Amino acid sequence: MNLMIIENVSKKFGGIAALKNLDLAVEKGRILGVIGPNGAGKTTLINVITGYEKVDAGKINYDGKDISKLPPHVRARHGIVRTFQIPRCFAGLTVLENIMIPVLLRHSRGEAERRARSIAERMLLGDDLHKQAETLPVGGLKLLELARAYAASPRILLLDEPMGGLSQDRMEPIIRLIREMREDGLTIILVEHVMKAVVALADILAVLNFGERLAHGRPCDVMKLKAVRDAYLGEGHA
Amino acid sequence: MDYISPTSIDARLAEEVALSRNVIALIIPFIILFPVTASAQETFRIGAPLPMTGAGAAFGEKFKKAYTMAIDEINAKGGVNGRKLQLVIDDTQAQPPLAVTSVKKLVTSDNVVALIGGWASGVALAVAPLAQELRTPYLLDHPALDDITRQGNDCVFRLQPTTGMYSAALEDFLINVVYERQKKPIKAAYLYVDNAFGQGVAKYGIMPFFKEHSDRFVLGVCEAYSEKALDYKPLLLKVKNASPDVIIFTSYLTDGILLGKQAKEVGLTAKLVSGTGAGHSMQDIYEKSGGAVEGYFSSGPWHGDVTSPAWKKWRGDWEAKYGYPPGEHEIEGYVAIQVLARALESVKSRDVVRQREELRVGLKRTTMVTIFGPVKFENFDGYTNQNRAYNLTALGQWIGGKLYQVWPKRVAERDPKY
Amino acid sequence: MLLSSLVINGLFTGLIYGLIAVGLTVIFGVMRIINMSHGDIVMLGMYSAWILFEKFGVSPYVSMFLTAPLFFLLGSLIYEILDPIPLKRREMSSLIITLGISFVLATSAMLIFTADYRTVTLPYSQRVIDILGTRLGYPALISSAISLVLMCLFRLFLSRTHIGRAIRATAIDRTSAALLGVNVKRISQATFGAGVVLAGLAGGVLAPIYYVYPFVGSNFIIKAFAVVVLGGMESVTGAIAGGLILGVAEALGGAFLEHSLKDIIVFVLFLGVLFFRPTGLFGGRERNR
Amino acid sequence: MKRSSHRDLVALLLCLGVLSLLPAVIDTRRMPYLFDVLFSVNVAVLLASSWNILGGFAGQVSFGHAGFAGIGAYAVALLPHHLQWSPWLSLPFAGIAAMIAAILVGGIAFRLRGPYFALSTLALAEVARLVVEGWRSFTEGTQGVVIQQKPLYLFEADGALFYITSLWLAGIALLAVITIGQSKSRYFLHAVGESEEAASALGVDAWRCKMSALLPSAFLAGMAGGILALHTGFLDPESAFSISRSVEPIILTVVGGIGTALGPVVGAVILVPACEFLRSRFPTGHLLLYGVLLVVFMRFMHGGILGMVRRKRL
Repeated sequence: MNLMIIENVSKKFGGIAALKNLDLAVEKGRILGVIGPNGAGKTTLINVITGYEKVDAGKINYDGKDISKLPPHVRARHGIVRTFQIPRCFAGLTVLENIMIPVLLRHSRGEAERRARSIAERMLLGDDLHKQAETLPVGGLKLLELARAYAASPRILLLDEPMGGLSQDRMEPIIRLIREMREDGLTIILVEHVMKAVVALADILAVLNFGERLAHGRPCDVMKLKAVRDAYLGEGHA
Repeated sequence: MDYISPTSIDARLAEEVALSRNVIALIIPFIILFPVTASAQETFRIGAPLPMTGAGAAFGEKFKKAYTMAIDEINAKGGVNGRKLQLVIDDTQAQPPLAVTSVKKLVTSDNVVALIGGWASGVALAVAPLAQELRTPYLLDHPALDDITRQGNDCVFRLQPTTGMYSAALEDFLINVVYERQKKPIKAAYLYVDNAFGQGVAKYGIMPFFKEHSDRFVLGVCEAYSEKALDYKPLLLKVKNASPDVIIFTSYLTDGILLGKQAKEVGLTAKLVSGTGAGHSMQDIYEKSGGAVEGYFSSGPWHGDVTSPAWKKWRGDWEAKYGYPPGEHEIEGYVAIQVLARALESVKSRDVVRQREELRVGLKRTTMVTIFGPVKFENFDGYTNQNRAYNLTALGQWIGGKLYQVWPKRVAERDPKY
Repeated sequence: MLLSSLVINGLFTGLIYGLIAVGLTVIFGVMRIINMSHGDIVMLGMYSAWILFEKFGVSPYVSMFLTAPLFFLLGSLIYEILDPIPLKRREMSSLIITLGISFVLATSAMLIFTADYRTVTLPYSQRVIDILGTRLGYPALISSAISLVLMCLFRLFLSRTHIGRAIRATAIDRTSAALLGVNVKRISQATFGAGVVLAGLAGGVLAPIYYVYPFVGSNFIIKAFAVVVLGGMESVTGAIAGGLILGVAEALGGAFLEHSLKDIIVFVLFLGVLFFRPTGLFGGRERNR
Repeated sequence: MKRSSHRDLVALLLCLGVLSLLPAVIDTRRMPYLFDVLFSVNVAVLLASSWNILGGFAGQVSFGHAGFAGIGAYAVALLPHHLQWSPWLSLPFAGIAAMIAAILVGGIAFRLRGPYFALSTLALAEVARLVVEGWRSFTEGTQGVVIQQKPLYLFEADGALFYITSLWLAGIALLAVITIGQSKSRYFLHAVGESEEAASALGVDAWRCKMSALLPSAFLAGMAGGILALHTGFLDPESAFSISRSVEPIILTVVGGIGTALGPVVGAVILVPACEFLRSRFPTGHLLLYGVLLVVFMRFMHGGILGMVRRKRL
């Protein structure tokens, strides 16, 4: 069953099309990997799904309902939660408090703190609970971004390059965490540049180019397509 | 709840409470000791809430000079009843809320026997009821808005005419000379500065006049303008478009300068252009507009017979002391101190509260002639303690860089160029 | 006829508004500092023009360039005060510091020059030229023309010279600029200096057409903010456009509304622009925090 | 959590109670100047705390609090003027009027971020001033309105009454600050202030959150303007909406420590008497000294006085 169906969505910025008649669907409990060269419309896709940009045309169906008119925080409350490519921690709050923010929307403070702690432990932030968030290194910030999103009790999680800018050994735990989330039944849309990670994680892979869907299918199949190799992998993988 | 994270907001709040408690505890003794009570005084202190900083500072400075000169002269002659006068200035920045605090400080902490000045009408409106409440005589020497002496405050005295009187000489001239010569309805335009002074002159002076004489005068463009604008040309173009015979301005100094210059620039002329005192009677307007106001009239409070020897001598003294010729502010301030000094002669007690009451009675009884005319505070037509004796305005004209009195005829220095 | 005169007038005044605002824009763009002392530096520019004119008879249009180095020095000194403050705190701290500097400058001017109003009356101050049926005084014309030239030169300086490009790089991203070998502190200091010089030049341009007194700065500061925001906070072109729009709006407002209410048009226009373009006319998309 | 908020409340009430007794110890009639300075401190605490709810907690720096204060002041001046009410009874309407204006301000300015927000609030305050100046038949325009400080039934409108009223208003402001400071919403406000996008991605309704800070902030600012106008007894648009009234709470809050709950109190208690002292001692030069004081202060204490609390933590 598809949890989210994107139908014929278009989005233009000042005459330049960022998304062009895009169709995509994610099945419940699966990971959809989205790849594409810079400017292919990946982040725009996340923005459109989470409500940060309004669609010019098309529909976004979530759990059977069209959500394309709802503001971001309402979508988030319905379980559509995103992360940002550049981590946006709440400076001035501790790591624990950062994670508490979404939990506080639903629970009392004591309960929120308890839950946030357990999420932090799980997300490998247990040692940094009382550090000021802005003092974390990049890797920590990426983890915090993920932990905070997870704390918002998502049904579908949209990850914008969760591994961007990380070294190999720092990626491993994140890959493991994402896989665990999937095993918990979470649906995930993963936008990522790091090929290895996407191939390792995604159930279905979509390739965007100039806002259009270039290919769609099982990762191993998609990677074999010539068009994909030309458009995206050309330099990096040749 | 059993644990509070050490950097959580609550913990921080607790620390803040502790820290601010210490800081405040440290400060409080200073605040309590703050107002210094003046020692028993051998002088008469006169409190002047004036704008010494901010946009009105130039005028605060003028009054400070005028008061200082008068007080120095009186003290040189031994003061009043053997006591010297002493001026205490407090900066109001021309802001009524600050003026209120200033006055409380002057009255209760500096123990002044009288209040003087205030410059702006808004300040005086706030100070007057307070002076009344504190039973301290307040002598106004410049704030002109009519309402100030219409509140029945017996501690509030006003030396100079009110805004409603400013334009009297001009109105007289318009009817008796301008209309008589043309013999058909005259088109007029009126621009006034949008502040208490401008609104006052418009409301109590110019507008009622044009309403009353609508058979002879047609008031076309009639607008309040903002005081600090950079460009008045749009406004002046609008006036030019209506091609009036008579243009009247009610302006302060800076706006008056720009209006004069820019009227030249857009080529705005009329048979008669007149200001209503204030900016247009100040020497500065001629020099700083580069002579653009040559030929302008100005109808304002009469500041004495400028041809009299006493006036000329005073003018000479002023120029010798400060290096520039005095204008309306300077003479108002100077005379105000003389009036206070005269009234202080009847003050005999040593207790400041009683001194104030004696001074109030003394002011009420004062009848004197100063260099700019007679002074007597009277109650009439809803005014209280308003000096009526010189309820007279004169029309001046800028001719060759000097403002000559040209109307009414009996005080004219020369004939108007019209 | 009246309309064309109003628009022409508005455009000429707008150029001067633009110049007043450019300095504010460039300082904000590069350092995210709102320089509250900007108006007072304009005031200093006017006083220096006045004093050189009174004492030595130097035309403000000449003296403004002679004193420019002093203003650069002043700007660099102010920056020295701000520099040690950590970036995260700088936005608010610098607001208070520049405000303090504004008090210091205005009061010092009062103690030095007294509170009297001063004007510069040039020999040709009453000469008038006719442009398309609109009469303009020589000083107004020259001031506007110099403003335009200065703004264009500054624009070219930013896009064509090495330092200019370094300034723009710093404005876009401090960290990356530093990585590319830009000495960010130097560039910031130079930018602050440049912003202050522009304010001083604006003072020189204003001196012959306005009056000066120690607290005159507050007359411009709100308008300057309006121009900066209209244009988009970081863009020099935006400041020019914002100035022109403000000038014309004010001229039309002053003629068709009551003059004292003309600013309502200005601010409603201002809010209207922001409503549709939340980052001003020429502002980019917001930078991520 | 409950216990600590309880304790703070008791401490606050105790403080207010003790300070309320001051007029019984010191005769206000003999020292009205002292009570005026204390009144100014109270109003400054009120205004700065109100600013702090929006600017400090929610990170929305406003340059337009003079607008709210001015509208509140005009409510106090015009209700008695047109309806012959007691000015004291119209005081609560100062807050309500400012709050109504705030709904409008939120609608327009909350679309904007950072400096754009700040400067648009400045513009809105200017619009409010111009409307008051232009609507002469209703507001008396630039000529201003005289407010009769009619006695409040049993009391006289003297220094003690103003002192105690302003004290309790400041107390209410502190109560609001502490309540918000200890509630969940302070976390949301902080989050929205740091990054609106990130907060709404987690389900926080940023607009409502900002509005929930703006409304009490505007209410308190309106009350500050109202009581100040009542105290002055006269109101004109220039002083009611003067930009310095927008700037003052920013100075007090930043010097006291931005983002802290009690910074504005510390800032007001130190700076207001200092400023008054300088003004009364140096009528012409006081702004110079005040300016130097601000520069030196912020140069060496960037986080403000209470900012030290945080620095220690880092």
